[in-house]
Amino acid sequence: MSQLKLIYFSWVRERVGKAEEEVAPPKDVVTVSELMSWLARRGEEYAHAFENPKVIRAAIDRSHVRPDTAIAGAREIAFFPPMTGG
Amino acid sequence: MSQLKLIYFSWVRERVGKAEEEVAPPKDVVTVSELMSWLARRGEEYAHAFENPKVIRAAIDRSHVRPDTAIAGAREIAFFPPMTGG
Amino acid sequence: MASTIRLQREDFDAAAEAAKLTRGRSDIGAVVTFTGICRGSESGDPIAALTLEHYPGMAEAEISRHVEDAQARWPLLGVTVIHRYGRMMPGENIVLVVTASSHRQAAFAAAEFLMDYLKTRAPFWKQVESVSGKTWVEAQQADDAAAKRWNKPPGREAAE
Amino acid sequence: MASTIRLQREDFDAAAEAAKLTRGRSDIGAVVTFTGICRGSESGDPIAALTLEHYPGMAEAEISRHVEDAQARWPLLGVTVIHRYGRMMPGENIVLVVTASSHRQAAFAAAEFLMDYLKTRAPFWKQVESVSGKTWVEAQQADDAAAKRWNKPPGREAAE
Repeated sequence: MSQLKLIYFSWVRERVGKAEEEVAPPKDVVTVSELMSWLARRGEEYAHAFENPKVIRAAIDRSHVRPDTAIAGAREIAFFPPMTGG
Repeated sequence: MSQLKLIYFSWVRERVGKAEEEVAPPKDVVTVSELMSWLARRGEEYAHAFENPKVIRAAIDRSHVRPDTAIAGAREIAFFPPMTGG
Repeated sequence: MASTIRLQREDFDAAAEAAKLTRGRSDIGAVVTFTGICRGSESGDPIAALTLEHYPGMAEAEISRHVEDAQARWPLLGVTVIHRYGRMMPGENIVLVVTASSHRQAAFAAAEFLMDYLKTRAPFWKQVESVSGKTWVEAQQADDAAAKRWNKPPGREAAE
Repeated sequence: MASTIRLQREDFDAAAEAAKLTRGRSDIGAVVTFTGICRGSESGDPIAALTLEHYPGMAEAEISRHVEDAQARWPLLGVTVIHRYGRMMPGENIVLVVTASSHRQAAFAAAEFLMDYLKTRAPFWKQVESVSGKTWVEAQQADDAAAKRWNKPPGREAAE
């Protein structure tokens, strides 16, 4: 798979230790959910950030998506906790 | 019955031809509804104002009341169409 | 709770009234203002002006009762109601309701509640002036329906 | 329909924004403004400041989608949404929603709808600073419940 831009917000960003990065996940990483599992295996900070994937929300190219959404064609995927704006 | 102050608003006032007056209805006029019937017999302008008593609202001493409310003890009774404030 | 009720001929300043409610405090998290404005047409017909008649004394008392009722229903930190009377032109302000609370649901619900009651229970009557003369505005069934929903057991408060 | 969406560090002037929506028109009968303010305490604990992080680009897009959705649901004549980001002190403004319509129900419903969605779908995250350090605010189930009511078939619009 080609390069993919990942962006992290709030405590996901704090735990991962960076605001964004470029990654190239293997081809068998098909969905958002699988991307989170793959990330969680990249190191302690990622394991901590993605330890409870059910509470993490994702957006592909700036639109909310569900965990079972395919990541094929995505340019930018963001991970963040539930939003607390307003 | 002693003197009673009546106040009229909106088209009730326009039809009656005055904003307020003092009246002394007979003792057998017990309720707001009976007061409207009694007023309707006082002349053409009153008959016109109270021709459809169902659409007329009343207040005794500045609180909304229902047509079957007794007028005993009232100092001021107002008659008006449904309100259109706000 | 800070509450202000005023009936007046003059225009009001919605922003200044909202600022008065929040000045110097840090417990308010939500302020809702409703401003009712004289439209240039009524039921499709252009109007030249609107005249609001009211029952002095009763209008203040009736609004006060509903402000107290709103305070009993929701945790409010401030309420302002200003209703104008007299003659006004299209584009002019008619009525202002400002509600302040810690949370938005209470502020929204109380403002809607007060407006629904002002429309149906406060002793005001609107007369419009148009090319065809002066006409008293008829009460709207939709306004009665809107006011009646507050008689039902509380439901929307459940979300708070 | 006139719509304005802004994300900014600076404070906003709610009154000036409301005035912009109504200036020079006579078709607007109702203006609702909601102002969200930074409270001095969160869940009972005093806070020193609030920092709002946001997802630039997505936040604007997400708010635009909801403003369009509101326009499709209600006959709106104007909408303004301003959301601040960065660090703010208790008492400072956080968010502004202004809705304008011919009638009050549409203005109220659209303002509540937009606030419910801003709370739960717009990509903003609040962090509070208190004596015990910095903490990310947790999402409230009540806010999710409030947002979900708009997924149901329209009910409140019936009163319009």
